[in-house]
Amino acid sequence: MPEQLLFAMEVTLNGLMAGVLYALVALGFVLIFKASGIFNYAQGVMALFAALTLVGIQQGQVPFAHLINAIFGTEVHHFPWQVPSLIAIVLAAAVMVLFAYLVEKYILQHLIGQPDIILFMATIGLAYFMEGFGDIMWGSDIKKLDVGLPQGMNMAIDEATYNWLGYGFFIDNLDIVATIVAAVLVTCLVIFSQYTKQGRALRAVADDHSAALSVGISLRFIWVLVWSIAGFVALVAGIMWGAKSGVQFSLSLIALKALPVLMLGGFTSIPGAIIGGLIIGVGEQLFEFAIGPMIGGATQNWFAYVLALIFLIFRPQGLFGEKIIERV
Amino acid sequence: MFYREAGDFKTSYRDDNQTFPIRLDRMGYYILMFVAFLVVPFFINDYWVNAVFVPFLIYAIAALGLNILTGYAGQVSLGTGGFMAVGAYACYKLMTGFPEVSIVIHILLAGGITAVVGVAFGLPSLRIKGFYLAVATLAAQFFLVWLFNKVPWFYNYSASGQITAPERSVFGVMVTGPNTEAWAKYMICLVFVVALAWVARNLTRGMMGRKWMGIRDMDIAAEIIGVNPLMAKMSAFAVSSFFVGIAGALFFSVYLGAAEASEAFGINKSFLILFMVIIGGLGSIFGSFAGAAFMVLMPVFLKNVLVGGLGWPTDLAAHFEFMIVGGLIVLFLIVEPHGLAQLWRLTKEKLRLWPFPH
Amino acid sequence: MTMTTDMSADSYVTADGRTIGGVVMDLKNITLRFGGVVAIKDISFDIREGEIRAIIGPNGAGKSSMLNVISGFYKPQEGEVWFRGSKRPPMRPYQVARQGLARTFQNIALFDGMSVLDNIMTGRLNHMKANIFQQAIWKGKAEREEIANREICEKVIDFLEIQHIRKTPVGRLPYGLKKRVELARALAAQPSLLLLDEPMAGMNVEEKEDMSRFILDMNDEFGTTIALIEHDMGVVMDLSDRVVVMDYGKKIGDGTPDEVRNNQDVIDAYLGVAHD
Amino acid sequence: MSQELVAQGEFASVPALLARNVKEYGDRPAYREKEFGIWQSWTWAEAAKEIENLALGMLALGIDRGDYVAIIGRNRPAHYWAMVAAQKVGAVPVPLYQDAVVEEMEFVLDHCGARFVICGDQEQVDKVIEVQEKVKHIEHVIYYDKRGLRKYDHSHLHWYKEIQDEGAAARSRLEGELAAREAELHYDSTCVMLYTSGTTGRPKGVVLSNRNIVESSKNTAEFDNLGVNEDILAYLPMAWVGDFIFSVGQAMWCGFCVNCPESPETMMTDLREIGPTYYFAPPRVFETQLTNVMIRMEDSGDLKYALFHHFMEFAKHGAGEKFGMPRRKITTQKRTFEQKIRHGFRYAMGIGFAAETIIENTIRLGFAKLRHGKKAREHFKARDPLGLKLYSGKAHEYFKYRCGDVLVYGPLKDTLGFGRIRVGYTAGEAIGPEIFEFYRSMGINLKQLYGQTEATVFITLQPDGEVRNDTVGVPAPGVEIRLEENGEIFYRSPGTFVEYYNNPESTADTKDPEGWVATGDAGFFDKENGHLRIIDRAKDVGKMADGRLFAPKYVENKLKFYPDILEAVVFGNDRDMCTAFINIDLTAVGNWAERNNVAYASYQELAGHPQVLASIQEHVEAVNKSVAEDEMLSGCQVHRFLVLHKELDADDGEMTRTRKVRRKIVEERYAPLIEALYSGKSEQFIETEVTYEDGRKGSIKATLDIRDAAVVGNEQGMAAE
Repeated sequence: MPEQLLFAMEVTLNGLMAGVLYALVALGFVLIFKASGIFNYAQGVMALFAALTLVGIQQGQVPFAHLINAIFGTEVHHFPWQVPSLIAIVLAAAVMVLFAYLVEKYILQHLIGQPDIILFMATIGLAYFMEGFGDIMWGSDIKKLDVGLPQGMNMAIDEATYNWLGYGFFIDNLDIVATIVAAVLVTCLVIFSQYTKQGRALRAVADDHSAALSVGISLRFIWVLVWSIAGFVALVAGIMWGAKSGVQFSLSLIALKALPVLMLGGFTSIPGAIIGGLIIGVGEQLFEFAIGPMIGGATQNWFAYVLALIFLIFRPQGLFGEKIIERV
Repeated sequence: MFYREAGDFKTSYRDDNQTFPIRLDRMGYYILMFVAFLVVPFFINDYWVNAVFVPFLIYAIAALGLNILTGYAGQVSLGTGGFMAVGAYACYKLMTGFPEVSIVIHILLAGGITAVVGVAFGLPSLRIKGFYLAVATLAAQFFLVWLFNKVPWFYNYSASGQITAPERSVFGVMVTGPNTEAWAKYMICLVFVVALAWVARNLTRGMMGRKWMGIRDMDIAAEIIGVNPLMAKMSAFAVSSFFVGIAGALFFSVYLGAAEASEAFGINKSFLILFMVIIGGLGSIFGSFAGAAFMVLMPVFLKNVLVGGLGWPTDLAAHFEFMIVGGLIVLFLIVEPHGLAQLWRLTKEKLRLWPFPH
Repeated sequence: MTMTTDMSADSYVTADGRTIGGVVMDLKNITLRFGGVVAIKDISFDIREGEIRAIIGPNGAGKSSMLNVISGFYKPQEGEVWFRGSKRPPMRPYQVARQGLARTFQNIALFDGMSVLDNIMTGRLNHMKANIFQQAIWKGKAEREEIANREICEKVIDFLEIQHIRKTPVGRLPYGLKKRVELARALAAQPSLLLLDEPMAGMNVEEKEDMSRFILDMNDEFGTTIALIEHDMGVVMDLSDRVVVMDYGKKIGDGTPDEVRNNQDVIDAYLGVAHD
Repeated sequence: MSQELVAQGEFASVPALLARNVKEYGDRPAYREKEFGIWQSWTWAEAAKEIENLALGMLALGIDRGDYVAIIGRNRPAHYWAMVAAQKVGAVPVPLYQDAVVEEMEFVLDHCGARFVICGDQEQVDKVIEVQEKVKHIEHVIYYDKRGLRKYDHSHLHWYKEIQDEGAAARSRLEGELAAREAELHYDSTCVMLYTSGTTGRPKGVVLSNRNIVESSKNTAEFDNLGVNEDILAYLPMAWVGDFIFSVGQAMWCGFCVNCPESPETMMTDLREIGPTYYFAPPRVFETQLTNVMIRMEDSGDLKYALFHHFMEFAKHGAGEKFGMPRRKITTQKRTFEQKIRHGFRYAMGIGFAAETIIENTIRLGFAKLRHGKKAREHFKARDPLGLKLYSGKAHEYFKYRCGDVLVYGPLKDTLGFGRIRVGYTAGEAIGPEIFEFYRSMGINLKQLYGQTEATVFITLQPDGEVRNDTVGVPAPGVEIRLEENGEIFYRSPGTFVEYYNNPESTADTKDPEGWVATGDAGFFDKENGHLRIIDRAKDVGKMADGRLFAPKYVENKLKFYPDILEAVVFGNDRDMCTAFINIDLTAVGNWAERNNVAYASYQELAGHPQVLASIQEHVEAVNKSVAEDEMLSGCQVHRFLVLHKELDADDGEMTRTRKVRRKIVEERYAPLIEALYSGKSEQFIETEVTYEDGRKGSIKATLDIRDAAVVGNEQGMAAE
């Protein structure tokens, strides 16, 4: 078996892993879009914010330390304690729920009935706000996130493949964990939306707002709920990305990658989000591996988008999106 | 309150169609023009030019462009930054390629080239609508920026990967390059702004504008009454990109002097200009200016207050700026989704009816 | 006087003494399916110069689909559309519009972001030839055209008595007026065939009377050929010269109001939906 | 345009004046009409062309000298042209009231023996066709608006424009004839025939000669130095002499521009767009406008509300008269640079103070709101800007007025469309003092005149600067006035009409051989300023049973000055006390009811509401007091009154088209009520027949309660017990 092919296979595998992470972020978009028809640009920043919060809590940082120092000329930085990862995660999740509640109360409430584009803009504004807010709260320096996930090359696979194919695949444990977590998360979501009351309510709203309202489902509650879930998903994604490449601004940009993923998968379909994620992940890895070198590399920056764009021209509603029927 | 409209009647459709049908507005406009052309240039210094006037004027052009596409034709675009980059690099290549040709020509050509690129990336809009399109335009943004970074030909293989504007002059007055007079920068931008605003007004008030708005408000109906969607959308993309391209060219050659694609024309530029259009008011020419002014002045103001006034570290101030900008956007969308233009319209109505409420 | 609906005759005279010219539009064996559903089944009829032609039938009879076929929005799987003596090749709706068809919509399709005047001006777009550069310059051709067409639109505005709302954004208008503005937009196009999709849907009695008056006047003053859909039988019978009756996508009657009134199938069909 | 030229008869007719205008002001606007969204305009030259073509066209139709041409339609340039065209061909134009019912129209058309009728639109044509069944001598009907008329039989029906085209075509053939006929016109040939609305009995055709029209136009134009730059809005009925004088006589004499509204409904907006410089309106119009202003101000913001009242209050007491009035000849005279500077400076000061006022009062209002919350409006009074304290005396007042002009008067005038008025007149009946004061204090030069059709309007006029609300001014130029001992007013003037058409006897008993005409009004000259003061119609000035003077109109006007009283009819001739019918003003009272949330279902119910009756009673008693002051008229105090259950209405013949009460008819229709008023009953049932707008008839029943009103003075009326 030729070296190249094996190499390509490895790349593909890693691509799949990366794709899982894209899918994770995309999941957040889909949830919110389904439930409230809002295209939540802030999803990426939410991931960043969640990660920042997590780290902050974990390391017992003083919130707004920077600001306080600037105003009172004090020199505070950290509390004298560290918080165990698990509790930190729970707390961070709680913060995201609170955040969801605030967003609903102070923004969505006032924008009901506005055209989608306006809501979209609002989320962009929100994104900006959170970015600034996060930085002020926890400082803008790059942070190392470690919640005790296994890191580094997975020996088992390496050896197994080496013995079998005579070539050791390099696969990062983190990616494996991520994949598992994502899988679990998705299953949970599916179960939740299939077998719980709130879940069904959520689907009802997704299908038809007014109808849902008429049977007495509280839109406000659903929105808070869905934003909380999205927040939680963001947190998970944040942890994964953070662990992979440190918690920093770029995280919110990487999250933008979720957009082409969505375009492939269709804004309204959870499986779409996942498959889209995988396609993008694999696609850009392979492209970079095969074509990248010839045209100067770093094609990941745009490949996803262009792929999605070309794809859309042939199937405007995405892989799993509902068909758009035009009528007069 | 100040309006005196009795006796200000129209005896021809030409008068009825004019941009400022009310006498007072007309006078206001003339005064503004007078001040802009014959007063400001004499009292303007480097700080004001670089901090306020030039960025305002250039962003106004870009905002006009985006407003034509998004506000009038209803096609959301997040690729503005990318298109500005096209304008900038096209201008750079032309300036270096044909030094003897006037820079004005270069800038216009740069706009033309951007228009072509814009149309190319606009083609999907025939199939894709709404957010799908918005996201698709991100492709333009990232692809173009990447292109200008990776292909050395664009920056003439300069070591830094930057493009630097050579010195050029109009009517013997230096308008680009490091040692350009403040007023010269201001004037060249002003001229472009006025000319382009005039063009924008003409296009939007005529049949072109109606086709665009038709597509925006109800594309199917528009097609059935005879609007060719292809032509309408493509023309919108072309005109819009033309404006944005010129803005990019000026931004690089007159304002920055030296630029590097990813940081001068990154995704944030796209959003910045989108914000201008939203805050200013979709589908309004006045709005484009108001929005640009707002988004240019606010940071300056904040900087002066936070850093200058309270003596905070700049990075903290920067974060605050982010927060405030974001907050304001949301606030605006909640309070007045139609932006400053609408506020202005309402105030004017009130003034015209004064002292009556309605 | 007696009148004939004999298709071979290439002109006839109506009860109020208007002479109706030759065939403008001829629909031959139109069949339209949506997937499995058959919306229109093998329907043929023609529309003649200067007449008011009504297509009636209970809700869901396929009237609107028929209109959409005529205006080129739906492409029939079978059958031919002949316009002004030549077979119409498959074309996009806007191309059909350029041939001189104008229409209104059942659920109003005005451009809410524009003023009444601008909406009506859009009706003129096929008559305005200035290219984008001339428009950018404005002075000269563009402006001349604008003014010339504005005059035509103002005549229409005057005709439909909507002067007082000329500059109001259509979004603010009540339903009845919107209908009228839409009519104005279609009329401004000076179409050779005007299609009205339920022009009186959801109107009270006097609004209906106004609308009928306008339709008659239009046909009278400008000699516009009009094809209209309506499921309110009463109104149609007074308005139209000839009536096509549809039910479940099939044509069950065609002829003068009287002929149709006495047509057994029609009576059955309508008794079936007497509440309409 | 000096006296002798006229004497030589160079401008001896309206067509002659037209020719003059074409020569002198050829390319100045002569007519404008709001149509198709803009003000379509015609210069004098163009208008003359139109008129000439029409005239030629009518010649082609075979119109003869002395034919009568009836003109029915709303104010449109085309209709004015028709009048002049008729004069050109030696015929006599007879404008009719367009809202006249068929019977009225039939009488007039029959009486004047019109061969030609020119109609505005289908509506009028239909009426005329109906009339033609009885009136056979109508030969040709010409219509201007062809809408809906295509199917009519066109054997004797013509479209205005076609007639014009035919005329243009036949020019070569008929030019000579036309010129000849025009040349024949002289100073004493008939210019126009106008039918009086006829307060009593049948309308009479008043024949006015060119002399009448031209002279009175000239005199009064010079009196108010009207120039060629005036703009007027022609919206009053064309059949009314006033409109003929303003829109034809004076317009032709001065060469100023006549503007016609798009339709009666858009009258107010059109008024605002045009902003006339010379304006006439009956008191009723000003009244309703004032009511609207007050209503609209009610729901305006607290700040504006306070400022409005503050400055109106200030302007009332003379300030408006002192600083507000427009400078004479403003349109003709060019300002010097130095004047411009001064003007600019003052205006700037005004704006400065205005800004100050707003800021200051906004802050104070803020505190008021904090203290009183919603109730702030009651407790908050606006205040002058502090800056004004720097000035004192006249300067203080002056700048305060300028300030108010920026904040209140200016904008108000502008939104009402009175922004450019230099000369405004009102007449027809007396105008309420506070109404009159309101407009004048805003700086509108509103004046009163007294006149009638027989005098081609003008008998007396108020000169600028000598304006009072209770007099009607001094004799117009060239008018002599004589008072009989019973107070009746006689006049003689160049405007004195020729005769009543086909009606020598009534001509005789109105106009004596020396040309003195009885106005039928009673009045007297004010001692100190020699202005004429009108009491009432002479014949209505009767005697009470106890021989004291009975002047109902005098009392009625005093009553009508109250905004919530629309009409009042006072009885008491040959009786021992006065009683009255009252009509409430639905707008004013309805608004009052809304504010004090008084529920009511109908006019009738509102009219019968005890609270309403109570307030009306107060008014009546107040009036009684003021009437009692004048010894001569003290007998006219109203002892008992009732509020009618329906508005007096022209369609029921209770009023004339110009909304003057037809006393006799009212007395007949409501006999039982009058009966009850004098029989001391406390309520009375009545059933009245009414005519709806569409002509259908119906009837309404009501039981009205009758109130006693306190009276002043040493009398023992029934009210006493």
